[in-house]
This record gives sequence, structure tokens and C-alpha cells, in this order.
Amino acid sequence: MKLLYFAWLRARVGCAEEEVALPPDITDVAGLLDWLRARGPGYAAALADPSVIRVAVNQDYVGPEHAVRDGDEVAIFPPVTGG
Amino acid sequence: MKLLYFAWLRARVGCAEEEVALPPDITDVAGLLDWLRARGPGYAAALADPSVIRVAVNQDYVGPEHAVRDGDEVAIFPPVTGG
Amino acid sequence: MIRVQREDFDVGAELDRLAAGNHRVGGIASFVGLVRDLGGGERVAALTLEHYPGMTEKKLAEIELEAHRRWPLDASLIIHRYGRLEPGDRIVLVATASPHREAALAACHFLIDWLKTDAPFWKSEETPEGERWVSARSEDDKAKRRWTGGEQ
Amino acid sequence: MIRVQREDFDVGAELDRLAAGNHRVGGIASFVGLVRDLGGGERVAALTLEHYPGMTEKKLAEIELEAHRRWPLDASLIIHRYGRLEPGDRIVLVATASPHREAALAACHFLIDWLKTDAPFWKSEETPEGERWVSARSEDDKAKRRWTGGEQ
Repeated sequence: MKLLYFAWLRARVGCAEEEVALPPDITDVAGLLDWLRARGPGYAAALADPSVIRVAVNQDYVGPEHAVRDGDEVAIFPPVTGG
Repeated sequence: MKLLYFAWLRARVGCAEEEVALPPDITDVAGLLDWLRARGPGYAAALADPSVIRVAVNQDYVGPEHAVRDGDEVAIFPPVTGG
Repeated sequence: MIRVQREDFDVGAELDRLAAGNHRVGGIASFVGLVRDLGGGERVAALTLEHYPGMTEKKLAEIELEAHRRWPLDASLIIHRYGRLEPGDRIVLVATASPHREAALAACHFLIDWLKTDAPFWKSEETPEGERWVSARSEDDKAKRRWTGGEQ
Repeated sequence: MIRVQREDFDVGAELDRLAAGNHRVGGIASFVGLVRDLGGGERVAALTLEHYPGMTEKKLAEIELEAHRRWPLDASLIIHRYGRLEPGDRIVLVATASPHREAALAACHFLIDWLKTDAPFWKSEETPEGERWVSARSEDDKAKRRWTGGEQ
């Protein structure tokens, strides 16, 4: 699975992009975020507040219950501020 | 009093502008329009339908009860179609 | 600013000038009205815009002042042409600059709606059947009424 | 049409192109977003716009398609810049062309409102205290909700 991070989430996680092998018991976005939080203090800090986290799977906005599987492109970022 | 006509009202009345001496018993817009209608068939035809006539006195829109006096600039025209 | 003129205008240059050097401005909204040719039986070769010099400037200035009273605008511009125009020609430009996007957009909409019902311009079209004076649209009165209710 | 680019754009030329040769178009509405510097303690020297290549284009295309579904538009354009921008610089252009003034104005407003909440761009500001990521505004969500109710 390809993970992308943007804006201050990228800065806190410490990378813009990584490839991860998803454990088989991780099946949705909420599970993925929990798994990431457990990977280290940078992840835990970056993902601490769900109210300022948005997730896109294969470039569409999704909620915490959305399924994820290996091969997906999952982007994690704060609320957008363009325009 | 200076009278101005615009658009198809100008075409029907047959002039763009004229000076008239207002009879002393004409005191409002409604009276002025009645007096003009009696001046000839061109005026009567042009001013026949009040629903498509707008009047400005000294460059402000006014209703039929608005006072008119000698020295005023009175413009008579159809509903506007700019923009 | 108000301009009533026979000549065409340069939209890009006008919009640039509106916010030039003012870094408080976050958004510029604009509307450009063009001469349409609907084709078919309604074919219009050209139209002529007549106006009431003096009252035109007075009404446009009043409309602009009202927009500044209702919204926090840093600048605004109304340019309206008169004379003979052909399909595709620009007729009118309305533009507003504000620190706030919503203010710029709403004020621009307001200005063109009010201008349509209040500025003394009249269009006559050149059609294959001869000159035809354009009738006022009841939709325009309706559009203006949106701004005269309790909405602002 | 959608463009996501580092370079500036020429508003006048873009608007001209939008209706070029199409005499059905009666109005072009546009909105240009600029980098603001509010001065004082909020002084911003510059900002950097980051985006999500691929998803940006996808979301902008969806937003544009939705506008065409809701209003009779002959043409539309969204240009959004990324990279480092200074106060006064253009960030975004949204423009719509329609036979009908109301359609052009409403669709333009809709496009910029939706773009603000849906297009994956993020601004960071250079301030005297260092880099600061801009927070999302709840007003933007509210502005978008206007278009998701029963109003259209």
C-alpha cells in the first residue's frame, strides 16, 4: 500500500510518501490509522486529533469505515485550504 | 419644463427633447401625462399604456403622484434594458 | 468607479488596476455582459444601446454606493458601453474587490442585478425584419427583488 | 477546463478565450483569488501552496462537471496555482460563460465555494515567527453547504 502525507501531517510524520505492507487484520481506514499511530511517536503525534485529519483512498475522500486493501493509494492530510 | 423621450417613446412622439410651458393646473406626473396625451395622436399612441412607461423627474425615478413644476427636467421612457 | 463610454475596454487591465498595490484584497469578482446572437429566427446582426446621459452616471453612482454600504469592498468598477455593438462585443463590466471572497461575489451579483433594472439604457436590435426595441424582462425585476427583501 | 500550474496566468486573455467565437454567450462571470497580506502582527511575506497531484485534477474535474450538470454553461475554466506566492499574486481563477447571466454568476460562485472545501491544496505562510500552516475556515464549509441543501 502506498501512503501519502501532506502539509503539517507530512512534516510531523517525517516523510511525504512510503510503501507499507498492510497486516491482514487491517481492513478499514480507522484500523489503518490506529496501526499507524502505533508505529512511533511522530505518527502518534501527527494522527492524534481525528477532527483535523482527512483521508483519501485512491484519490476520493472517504470516512473511517471505508475499506482499505493492499495496492490502494491512501493519502492522509489536514482539511484543505486552497482557493 | 424640459421634456426628454427615449427609445421607442422617442420614436413615437417624434422628438428626443422639447421645452414646454406647463399650464398652471398641471401639478403632478399623472396630470402631465394626461396633458401630453391630448397634444396629438403621436403622443396619445406613445403614452397609451402606462404599464410600459417610466418617468424620471430631475433624473430620479418617480411615481404618478410626484409633483412637477416649471424648471424640472422630466424624462419619459420605457422600462430599461441595459446590462 | 463609473465609466459610460462608446469604446471597448480591456478586462484584464481593468481587473489588475482594481487591486493594484492593495494587498488587503483577497478576491476580485467580475461579470462581463456580451452581445448575444441566438441565431435562427431571432438572428441579430447588431444592437444599438441608447442611454440618458447624466441620469445614467447618477444611477450607476448610487448603485455603486449602495454596494459599498452593504459589503466591505476595497474597490469597485462599472463600465457600460453605448452605441452600436455586434454579437460577441462586450457591453458591460462589473467588478468588485474585497478582502473577503463572499463579499466580492455577492456585491458583483448585486451590482449587475441592480444595474439591469435601474440604469437608463435601452437596446434596439437590428433584425432581418428591421429595428426592434428589446423588451424588459420580468426576470430582471425578480432578480433585483432578491436584494430588496430581508436577505442582507 | 482545468489547469494546475506553477506559472501566473493572464486573466483578460483567459476570459476572452472562454467565449471566443461563441455568440450564444451572454455573460462571463469570474473570480480571481489573490494572496493577502493583512499587515500588522499577521504580516505574511509569502505563502507556499502544496497540492496532491492527480487528486487535485480529479476533484477539480468533478467540481466542474457538477457545475455543468446544475447550470446551462457554454464553457468554464478553473486555473489553480501551486508553489511560492507573494502578497498580491494571483492564486486561482474561476470563470463561467453562459447564455444567461444568473447561470454564469451562480455557477462561478458554486465553483469557488466547492473548490475551497474539496480541492486538495494546503497553504503555509512565511511569517516573522516562521512557517505557519493555514487552518481551514468553518465559513468555507458553511459556504459549501449552501449548495448542498435544497436550493438548486
